[in-house]
Amino acid sequence: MSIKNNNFHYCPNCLSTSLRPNGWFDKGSLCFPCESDKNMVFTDYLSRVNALRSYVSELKSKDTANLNPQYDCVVGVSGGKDSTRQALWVRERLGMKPLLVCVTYPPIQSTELGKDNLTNLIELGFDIVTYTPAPDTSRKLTRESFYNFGNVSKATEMALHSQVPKVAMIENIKLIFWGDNPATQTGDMATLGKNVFDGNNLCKMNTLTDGDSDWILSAAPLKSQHETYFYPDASYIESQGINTLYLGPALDRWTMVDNSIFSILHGLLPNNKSSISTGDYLKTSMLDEEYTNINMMIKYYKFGFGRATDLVNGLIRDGSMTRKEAIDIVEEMDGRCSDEIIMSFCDYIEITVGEFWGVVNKYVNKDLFYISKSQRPKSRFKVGEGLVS
Amino acid sequence: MNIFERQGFMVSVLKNSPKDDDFNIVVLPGVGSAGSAAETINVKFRTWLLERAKAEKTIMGICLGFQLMCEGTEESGGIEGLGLLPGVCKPLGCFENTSLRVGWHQVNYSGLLSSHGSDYYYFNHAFGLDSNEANLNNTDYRIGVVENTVAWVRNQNIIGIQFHPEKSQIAGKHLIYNLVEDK
Amino acid sequence: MIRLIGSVFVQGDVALQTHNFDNYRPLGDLKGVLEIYDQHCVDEIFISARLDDVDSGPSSYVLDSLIKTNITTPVVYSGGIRTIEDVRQCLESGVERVGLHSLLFMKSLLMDIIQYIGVQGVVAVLPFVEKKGEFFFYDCRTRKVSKPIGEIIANLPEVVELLLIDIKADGSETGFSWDVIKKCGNRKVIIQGGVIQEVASRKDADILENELSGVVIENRLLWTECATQNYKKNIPVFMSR
Amino acid sequence: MVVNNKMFECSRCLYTYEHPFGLTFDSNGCCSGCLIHDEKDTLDWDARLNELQSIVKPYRSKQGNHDCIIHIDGTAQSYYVVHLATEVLGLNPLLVNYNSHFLTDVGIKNIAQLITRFDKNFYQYTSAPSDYINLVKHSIQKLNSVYWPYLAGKTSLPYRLAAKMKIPLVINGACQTVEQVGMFSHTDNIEYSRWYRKQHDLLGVDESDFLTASGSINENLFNSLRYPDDEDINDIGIRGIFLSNYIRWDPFLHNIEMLKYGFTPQSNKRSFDTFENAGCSVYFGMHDILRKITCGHSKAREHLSREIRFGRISKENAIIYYNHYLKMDASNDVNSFFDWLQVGAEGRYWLMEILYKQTDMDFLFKKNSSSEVLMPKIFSEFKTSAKVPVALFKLFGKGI
Repeated sequence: MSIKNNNFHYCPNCLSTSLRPNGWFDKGSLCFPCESDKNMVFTDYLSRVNALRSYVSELKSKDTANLNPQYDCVVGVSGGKDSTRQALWVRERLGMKPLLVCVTYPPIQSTELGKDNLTNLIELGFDIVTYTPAPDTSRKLTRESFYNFGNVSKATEMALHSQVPKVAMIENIKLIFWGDNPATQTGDMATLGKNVFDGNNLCKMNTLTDGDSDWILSAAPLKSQHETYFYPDASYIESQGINTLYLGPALDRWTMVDNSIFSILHGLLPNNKSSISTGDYLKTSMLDEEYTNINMMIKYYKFGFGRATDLVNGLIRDGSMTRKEAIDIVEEMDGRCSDEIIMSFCDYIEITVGEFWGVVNKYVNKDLFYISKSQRPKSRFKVGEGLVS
Repeated sequence: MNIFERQGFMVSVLKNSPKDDDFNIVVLPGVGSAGSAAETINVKFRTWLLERAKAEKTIMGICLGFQLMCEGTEESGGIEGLGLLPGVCKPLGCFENTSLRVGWHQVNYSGLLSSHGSDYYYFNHAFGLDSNEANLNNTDYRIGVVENTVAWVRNQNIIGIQFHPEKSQIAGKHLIYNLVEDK
Repeated sequence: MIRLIGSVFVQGDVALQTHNFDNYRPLGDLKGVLEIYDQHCVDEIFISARLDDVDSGPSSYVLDSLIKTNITTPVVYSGGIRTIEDVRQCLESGVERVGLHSLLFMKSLLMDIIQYIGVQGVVAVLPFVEKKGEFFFYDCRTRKVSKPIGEIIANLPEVVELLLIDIKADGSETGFSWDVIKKCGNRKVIIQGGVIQEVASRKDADILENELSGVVIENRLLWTECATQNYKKNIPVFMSR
Repeated sequence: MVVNNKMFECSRCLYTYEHPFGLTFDSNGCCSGCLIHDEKDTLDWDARLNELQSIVKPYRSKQGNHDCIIHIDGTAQSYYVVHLATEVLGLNPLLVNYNSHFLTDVGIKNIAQLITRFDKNFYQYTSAPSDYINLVKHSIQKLNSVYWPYLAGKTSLPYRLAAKMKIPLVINGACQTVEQVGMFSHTDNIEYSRWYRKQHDLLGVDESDFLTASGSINENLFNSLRYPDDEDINDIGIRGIFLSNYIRWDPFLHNIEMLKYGFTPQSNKRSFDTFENAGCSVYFGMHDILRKITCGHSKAREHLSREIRFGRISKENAIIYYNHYLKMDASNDVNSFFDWLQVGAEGRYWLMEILYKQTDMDFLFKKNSSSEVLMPKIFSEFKTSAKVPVALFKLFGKGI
């Protein structure tokens, strides 16, 4: 995956790089999120809330036949900061009764902290269906997706997205809410739908599409094992009259920081590990398992930006941080992931640390990093500016 | 007849003719033999029921109650009925090839109820009204039959039912509910 | 069409399953049995009670249970009925027909009861035991066999419906002695005890309908989910309403 | 034999006429439970297993779909049922659980271990704690049971999912009415049904008549306790089979066997059996106390009767053990239950004193040190090795 040097450049406003999948922008021009932010002359979020309300009631009026009498909608949750905020917003602001659906990690991979946060969430007064894909199969697929895509959580993400609508069908609930619209939040163009709320194209989200599925079929031969990972056929979902909506567009200040504050105030327990070890500046992400931190690191090696960049970009756009301050944070945080986490992951999928770096190095962008065998790559670029020649 | 109560209707069981009659519907239940039931009715209720019928208020007889609304029945050595409905009930053997009808039969209730259709109801009787009785062909009377037997007969507010809606599970519940609601 | 009749046996204040009218198994609360029979639309329910005390009259447990439930399925009750007053009690509790057993031998009382309730309200309960081709009446209380069944039937009023119970086959799926039906002339007959398998397998449905008006299925209706509906669906002589 | 003396006790085991399922006795005063138990030594269990195999054959999936549903609760029996379904019957079950809210850390660990060890998908429904507590409160008032909501949930969830996911086979372990009181013969092949559920699992009250007019529960709540309609059941042909009818059921030995899958027994004061219902916070605590108060017997009587029938304990000794376990205190469990229920000290005393006519409050609420009774080795060794739960009433946990 080698690229021309001059293809790597920064958004002049935030710290997005041009290498984000489905997020290409020309040198000197703004990245998609900043662009859309700029063109968004004025966003009347309150009117968006009303728009969402009426859109929902319009959808509800469509079919009232054999609806679940107990629940109005499904909210896909992890127990983390975003889902805590989504669940409460749907109940209190939309006045709906949601059934929460959580696709959980295998017990061995999950953390007690995550379970405590999930408990805290439903103690706020929610019913929940928790679905745990066959744990050992899940472990095998984590290994596969790491080897095939340099992505430790591709499989588990697929399970998360594809099981929620299946549970909705089982429970006869026709409305599904997700938080962010990946298109507006991360510039994943493929999933833009009819309107800002429309998420019926979720099945197109890149983690769900790129690459064929043989790697899954080989590691999970039984139908009961692999069907967990495949998003139901879009036409089937439509035939079931199921609609998927994003809340993000209706929520002002829907940011990592705001969601963290909100959920902490509602009982969320933050990470007890240091940010340096997880690379998570806010200590409120990936609380239910910690291997995804590895993804953030690899993403950094692939595209030259990590989670800290995503965080500060948001802060820059809503004006609560200067690009200068942002650069310092990114310099310190991006790409962090402690050896402890990496070793635990290696034990989990039964490989050596050497093998681990061997795989990671395949995905490192050689134009952005110097690599040396079974060691952490070293950066060749200056955050916010570009390659140092 | 707690089936009526379960349908949400107010029910009072009359031991004697009431002073004032504000009932939407009066039901003559029907378990037992003519002899025993007839005397109660004749002694205690006859005049009141006849007045009520004249006042065009609804009276419904079920099984034996229905037979006693006819001119009479040959059961228990011959008994005079209220004469609210024509004909005399005879042993089934006289007009059917069986002398006892126990079990479920499909009956068309179009005309008994405002709605049209048919359903299965439970019969249990050895006497009954021959559907070929001449004076039933009078257009005032709408009837439903099983074989040659009158399953139900209705003349405006006078309703006779040979089968047991109160023993006919869901079908019976529906019938009773609609009978009281239609009136 | 032949009636599919669900049966339940009662002793003291528990519902029981019987095997050969002798070996009893607990079944729990009568109300629950009645309600599921009603919900699954059996054509009739046959409740027979064994009374500890001969003169106690009909089982108060049964009559109370009947009053408490809101079932609308016709009920045949048998057990402990000795007087017209007993019959009246039964009718008041919602019993549609009474099964008479010991009383069949008290001709005048029998006739009085028929006079009181009407002939359609009476079922002659005739448990029998087969001994070398002959069929003998079995007295449930004394547990002794007495007269030949044919003799007893001959003395009964023409129209009364008969319930023939094969004691040896009671509680089983098969084993009913079909020849006993020959003893019944052209009367209406209900049979119980090891009948269901034959009824299911008999091809000559019409013949079956001529000689039978009802079939009692003991115990089995409770052993599998929706058993009643499935019998009705799969056995043509039964009416699936 | 005619019995109407409530205290009448079986000549072989410890059961009395008052057993909630009902019990009959033969002319020797031997209870129907013991009589049916004798089948365990007379039936040809190989033939029975073959019959079971032929029953499940048509359901067995070719494409590796889920072909049956099993409700698991992390107890040793759920291990054994999953073991039979997968290893012996070659089925591919979907594991489901209706969260009892009564799990201990041991129970959570056992569930996590079970789904991991057998590598099966796991579907768990958990209702909001406030709603669930409300259900339990109504259940106590109506039925003197803390358990009805869980029983209603665990007996409806697998069948509701069977209907929605079109997986017609539901597999249950022991048929308690056969195992305990001999309500049916093993060869009757009794299967699960609406009647069975209401009569024997739900104390005669199902979700349709639990809520009285005065009940303060949102009726929608009962949707998650709903057993499917006859239409759904017939359309999909749902069957719930009991394995204990086809396999010589010996819970204690089977449960010990489950240690090989990593099952962890949980210590409990009020019985010697640390396997059955291990992982529950109330089963040998509040639930057992209420059982004793309202049904007149404690779980230990069932365990001991079972062991008498299997000939591992004599009736004489069983009586000694039983009297011992009756005296064992469950104060810790009882108190923590009321804490969970949010009923304070005065309230719990009132309930026990006024409602349940209890006099010995110290026994119920105060820790009282009582020595262990010496039992045959086979039991005592697991009694001591069992794990003491550190967390009660846990909803979720990592487990392993």
